[in-house]
Amino acid sequence: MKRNNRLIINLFALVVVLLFGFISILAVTDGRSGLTMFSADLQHRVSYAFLLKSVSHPERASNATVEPGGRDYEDGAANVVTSVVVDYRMLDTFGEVLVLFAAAAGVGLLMTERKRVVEHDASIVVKTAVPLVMLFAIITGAYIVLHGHLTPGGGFPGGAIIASGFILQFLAFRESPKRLIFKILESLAGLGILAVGLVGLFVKGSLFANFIATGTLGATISAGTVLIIYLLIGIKVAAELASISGDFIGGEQRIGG
Amino acid sequence: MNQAILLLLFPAAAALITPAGSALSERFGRGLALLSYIAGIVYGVVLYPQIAASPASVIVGNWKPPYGINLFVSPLSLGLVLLIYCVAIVILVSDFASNRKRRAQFYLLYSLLTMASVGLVLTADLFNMFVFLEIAGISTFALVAVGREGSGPAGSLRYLVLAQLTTLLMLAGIGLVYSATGVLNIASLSRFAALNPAVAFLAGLLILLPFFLEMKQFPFNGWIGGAYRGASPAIGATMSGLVTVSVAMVLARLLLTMMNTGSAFGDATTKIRTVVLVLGAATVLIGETAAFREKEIKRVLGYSSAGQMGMIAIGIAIASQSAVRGILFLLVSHTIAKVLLFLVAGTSARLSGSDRWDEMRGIARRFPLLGMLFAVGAMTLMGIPLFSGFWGKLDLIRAAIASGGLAVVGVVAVLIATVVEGVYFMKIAHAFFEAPAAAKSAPPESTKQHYGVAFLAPALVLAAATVILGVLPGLIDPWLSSATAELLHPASGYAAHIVTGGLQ
Amino acid sequence: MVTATFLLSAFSLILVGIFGMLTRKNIIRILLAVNILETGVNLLLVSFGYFRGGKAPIITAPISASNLPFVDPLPQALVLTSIVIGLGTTALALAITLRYYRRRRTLEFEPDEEDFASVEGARTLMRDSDDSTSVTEGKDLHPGSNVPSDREPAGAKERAK
Amino acid sequence: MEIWVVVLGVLMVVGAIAVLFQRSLRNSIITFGIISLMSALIMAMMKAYDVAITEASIGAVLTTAIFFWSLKRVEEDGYDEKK
Amino acid sequence: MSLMTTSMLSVMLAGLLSSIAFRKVKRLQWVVLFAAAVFFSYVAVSLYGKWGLTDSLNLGLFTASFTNSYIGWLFFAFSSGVSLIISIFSLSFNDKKHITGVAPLWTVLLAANAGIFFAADWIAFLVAWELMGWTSFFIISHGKEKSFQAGIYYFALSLIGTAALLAAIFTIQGATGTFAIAASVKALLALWSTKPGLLYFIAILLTVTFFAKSAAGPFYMWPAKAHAEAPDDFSSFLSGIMIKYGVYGLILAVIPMFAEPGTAAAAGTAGYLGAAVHGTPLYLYILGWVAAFTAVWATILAIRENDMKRLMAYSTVSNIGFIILALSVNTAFGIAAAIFHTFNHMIFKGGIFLSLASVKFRTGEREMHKLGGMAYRMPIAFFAFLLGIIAAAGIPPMNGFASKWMVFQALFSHKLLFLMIPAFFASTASFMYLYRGLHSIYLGQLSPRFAKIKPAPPLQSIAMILLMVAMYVLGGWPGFVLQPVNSAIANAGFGSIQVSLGSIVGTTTSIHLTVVSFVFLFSVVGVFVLYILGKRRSHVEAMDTYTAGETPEDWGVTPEQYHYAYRFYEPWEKMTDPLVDTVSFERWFENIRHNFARMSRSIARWTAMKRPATMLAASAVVLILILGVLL
Repeated sequence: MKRNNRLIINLFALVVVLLFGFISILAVTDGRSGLTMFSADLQHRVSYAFLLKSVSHPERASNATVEPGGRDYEDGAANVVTSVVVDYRMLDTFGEVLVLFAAAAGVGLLMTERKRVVEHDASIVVKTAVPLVMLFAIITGAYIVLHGHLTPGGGFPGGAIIASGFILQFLAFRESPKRLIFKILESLAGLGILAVGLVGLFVKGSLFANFIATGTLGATISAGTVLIIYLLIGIKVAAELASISGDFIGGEQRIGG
Repeated sequence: MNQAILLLLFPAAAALITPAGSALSERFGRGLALLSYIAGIVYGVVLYPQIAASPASVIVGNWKPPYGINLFVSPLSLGLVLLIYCVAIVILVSDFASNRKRRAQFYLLYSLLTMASVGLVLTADLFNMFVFLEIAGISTFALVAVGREGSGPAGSLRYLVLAQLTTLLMLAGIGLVYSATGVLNIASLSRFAALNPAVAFLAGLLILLPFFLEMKQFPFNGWIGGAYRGASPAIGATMSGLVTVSVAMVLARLLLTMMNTGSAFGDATTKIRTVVLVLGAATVLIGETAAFREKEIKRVLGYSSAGQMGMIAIGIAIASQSAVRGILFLLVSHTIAKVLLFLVAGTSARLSGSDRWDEMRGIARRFPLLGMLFAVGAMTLMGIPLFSGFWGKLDLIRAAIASGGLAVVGVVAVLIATVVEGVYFMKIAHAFFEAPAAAKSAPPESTKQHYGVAFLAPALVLAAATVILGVLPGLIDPWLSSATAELLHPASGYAAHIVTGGLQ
Repeated sequence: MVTATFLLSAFSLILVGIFGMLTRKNIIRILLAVNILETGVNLLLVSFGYFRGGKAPIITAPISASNLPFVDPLPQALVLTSIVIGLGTTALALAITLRYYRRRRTLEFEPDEEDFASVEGARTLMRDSDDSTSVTEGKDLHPGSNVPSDREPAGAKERAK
Repeated sequence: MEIWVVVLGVLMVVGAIAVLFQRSLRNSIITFGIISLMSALIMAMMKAYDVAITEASIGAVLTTAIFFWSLKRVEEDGYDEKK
Repeated sequence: MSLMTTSMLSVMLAGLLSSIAFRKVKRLQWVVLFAAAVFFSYVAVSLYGKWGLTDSLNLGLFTASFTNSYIGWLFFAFSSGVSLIISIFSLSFNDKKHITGVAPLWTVLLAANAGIFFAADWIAFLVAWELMGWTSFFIISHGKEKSFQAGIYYFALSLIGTAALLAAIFTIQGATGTFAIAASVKALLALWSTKPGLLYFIAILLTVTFFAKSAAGPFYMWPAKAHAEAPDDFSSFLSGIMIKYGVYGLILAVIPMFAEPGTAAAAGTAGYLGAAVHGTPLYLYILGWVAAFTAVWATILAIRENDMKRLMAYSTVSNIGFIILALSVNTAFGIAAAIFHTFNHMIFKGGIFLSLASVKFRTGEREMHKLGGMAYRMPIAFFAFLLGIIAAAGIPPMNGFASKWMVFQALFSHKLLFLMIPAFFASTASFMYLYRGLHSIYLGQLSPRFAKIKPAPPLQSIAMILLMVAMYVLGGWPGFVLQPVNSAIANAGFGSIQVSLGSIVGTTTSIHLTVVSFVFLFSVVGVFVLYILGKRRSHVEAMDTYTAGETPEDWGVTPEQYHYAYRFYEPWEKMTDPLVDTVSFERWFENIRHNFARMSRSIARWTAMKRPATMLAASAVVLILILGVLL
């Protein structure tokens, strides 16, 4: 009876899903006039101006040229994705940071203090290997963070990698991570991001406006605030992911909140 | 004028400071949150005159729309932002009366929720809207989950699953719109070349889904019962008072400004509006019906707010001058009344030790003010003269009958709902005032305790507000008319203010 | 062709995710389905930004309006955001799930008891679990002790159905 | 390369279905991790390197890990998926 | 801001303030109520003659405007007079033992009363109407479990009425473009040629509203509950005044919609063009039948009642039937008759309920068979009741006779003989229940329980005496009311009738009521003299007569069962049982409510099930998509 019931539900859901897919495909391949999927090619998207770094003067985009080594573009990141994430659509990224922040806080609020059940101690190999791995991870993460404006990567994956180093350390050694340090770190990093934005607001008249010379495209120290913000994001993300994982792994002392 | 973005940043800053600050003292979070809201109110009030003179499009990072993200600060949005802040203050203060030992993260999340609601009201970019929606969602899930020991997580999970489904579909819809038009900006979409009708319908519907969910529209309101049972009264008040303001505003923005004939959505608009109208009518009926037999007071309020949101959806779908004016009025009065009712519900639950209204009999005999406040709130929702709900309902019904057609279904639904709502609210009010029988005497330990000033002050303020609005609805008429004009005539106001040149 | 494949795989992932959310009972599985759905949506967005023969949007050679051999960077930025958001949501959802399990001793959505318990006299005390004191009294960890006593009628009713 | 795209896409869908229908939660979680790795690969094919890295580090590793940890905690609290 | 608006607002404010200020000393609240009634009577006096005085209140989104129309003023004046008398009564009724906290609400209700009669546009009317609705609800269910059942019943019906009113108002506004009552009705009259369907729709909506309020037709059952459970002094207000709002509404909006061509009401428009029966518009003819049914049905039910307040409530309903019957004739004479009977009913039913209230005040009993012989202890209450039922039964020389005579004359005028049969039946059968009340409560043997009760307190007696005087005077000199009424209906364009101070000229014959009343007066005086001169007869205590000294308690028989009033009309009840069982709107409404509750339960339960929420959402999306994309 019950099993047969489940079968019916599955079939119904299957029908629903297939209908959904069918209708959606029908909709996007509809023959009537008007813009359809992909009817906007690169020239007709906002990214056109992003790629040519001519957002402040979109009318000049058609005859603008961008080359490595060029100076003082409106945005100095060679990696256009980074320039979109951290510069052109910075408010989204700020919100994203806040989402992660909220998630960390929520997990901290919901997770209750609890001692891990430990079957046996970690082996000597692990104990010796982990610090090295951790160091390696942190260095890699830092590299990814700091080159976010030149090469793929940036604050989020870099932060995640740094966090994974810390996670390894939690797993290997049972000493509880310093929650307070993480808290203060994420607070300060977040406030730093906000501060950069506010400086932009009061110096350049708009939040997150780039108030530092963007320098030469492709240089390590370039792209103005992008570098700073990505660094702060890296720190914040690392701290948050570490504290979230710490909460899940358990065995730590709750401090503060 | 770009400083206006500070409206958004006050609570964000408060939230960011909290973790470090709470290391110093437990009280830190609450004080900071309240402080930031007050700062927001002060700044908004200071800002209002010049905004009323000329609405401002706040750009971020000096990237002008449609390329960059921008917020639109107009009398409409600024007024609602002020409303949100006031409601947030009221709720936090009254929550202090019920539970003095909140942890810092609670206030952190609450500040984030407030910020997200403000952002939803202000933003003029689709993806940015999605981000704010997610912030609001995540903080709401967490806050609901820490509500009541037993049913908090259950309700929160039901809510979360549905919400994730809808928000992710919305993201797909946004992607579809972007790949078809190449812009994400609402204003430029509102005067873009027309999409293919089918694509427009698909994308428009997908984008509207999460707002249906947050507005508890019919097929998406399976979560109400669980979430409202689980949530603590303060969070219930937030869900149906604070979040709904921004969500209803966004729905109006999308459905009236972004989707009108002449916008990218072209002819699909009428179809989408029909869908919204039908769903709204169904929601009104089903919400009120579900509330009719409900014994748990918070859920009664939750279902009734589903009904009210249905009315607002109907008004938005009708999209005529007086309809929009009516629903804006209805929105304001519903927020005031529903928050008031939740405060009363929480307090009487605390005093009677149960959150079922049939076990609160005679509580108003011991605390007469409690009963009076409940009656005021209930009659505001029922739309009874001398209380503010009446005028909004009047305008809405007039608009619906005037527009005729399918809207008449909405009228019938609203009228039936009024009767049902009246009956169950009066049932509860009477149960409050009823002379307690010997059997149902109140638990002895609760006879001594009393509602503190932390409950009384905000509740009285709200009651005064609804009565004043009910007697002199003309007070907010200038605001209403400007807001209505902004929503209904985007080409002249909204789009013209935001998009200067750019892709077409 | 390639784009079509991208789109199709992404889209079918979305469908599978929805199917999972609709049919699975185990909460952790439902959350996995949510994540699948999210992966699908991300793929969809990225493939919306993909152009045949486009290069990664990193400026290594001079470009101008005439030669823009790039894929669209904007959807990638959006997806970057949505991935992180997804992580946050998942973490929170799992935390809630753990709390749910500690109360209900099950990983499945159950019908709300109080809806099925008899209307009269089912007295539910308001308890705000969110006090500064640690929530973990031993009772919560051991099944049976404080597991809501109002579950039996629900279970019975459910089985009867 | 197109053939690889097709193969990966099919594999992902199959894996997704497997995630839903496998009997043990542990396997489903592992399968999910593999899926998101594959999606990272596809994103790399779509020249979205940033996304690929992020998906690989956050989507694949961390999400899967969190799923694992919570499954572990539930099991320590006495959850048994057999019954 | 003229006296109309200011008086309403100030009284409303006074009521709200008194609720807060005098929470501890409730007596003062009643004093405030009395003051409000006095004030309104003064307003009524000072507004006399200032017809057409208008006044509007700008509320920003809408404006509510008021005017002092002649008919409205008449209703207002009478209602304030009666409520003044009732408030005098209440002053002494609400002593330590019987006090209730409803006075502030009642004060607000007085303001709403004024608002209804002064309203010049639909918005003002609606506001006053709703105000009246919820205040009276709170008064009726004054925090008692049982009375709440009655109250919520009343409130649900009046909410239905209000919903219909809302729909009607905005339909009217859409059709005519104005909110002003008189103007919109005029404009509607012009539409008979183009869209009669719309007009019938509006008429039906308005009729539902006003019937629901004045308990006509299918809504006959709320007064019995509400009157029985309301505070005793309030039920006389309820039955005397509030139930007449529906009548006023009919006169205000529904009847004019059917003005015949050529009458002053139809001036400037074609007037009603639809079908007519005996010169009565079809719709009104149907209303007339509904009213006749109401009168008969209420009479049948009243005869079955043993609870004195319920009995009188049903008698009120049957009188409402008479009034609407007279209205439905749609002639000047009929409308005059209706208004006159309305005012008479205010007076005598107010008197009857006041006397019942003072009986209950002393004895605390509502079942009639437990009472008896009250005439010996409470003479003034007895006389109030006696004259009241004489009036209610339409026997000269009381005022009820004049108005009932007019009603029948009105029916004659259009040869509506088939409508007169139920009317006659109702009017004749009303003797049965009225006499039952008189006999069971006041005559017969005084039950030993109440051997020592005191007569009604002075203030109550004063109130009752005032009403008695009014009954007699209006019975002998109807002109006092009929002449103003005549000019009022002429003013409203219904034409006019011929009345003098003492005589009425009907359609078939004319009657000189002063003579009648003097004849009756002298004969009553003569009988009384004979009674005085005749030899005294000894008074026998109860029970002594037929228990031969035994104590019936020994056989487990209570003294009440020896009272004649126990199962007074048993054969009648047996006779009508099948009828009452088959035709019970009450049960039908109850079924609706019950099914609705079940539906609500199942919805709430269903959303809390395991999966359906998500499932439903997804499938709904698909459905919508299919509808939107394919179609």
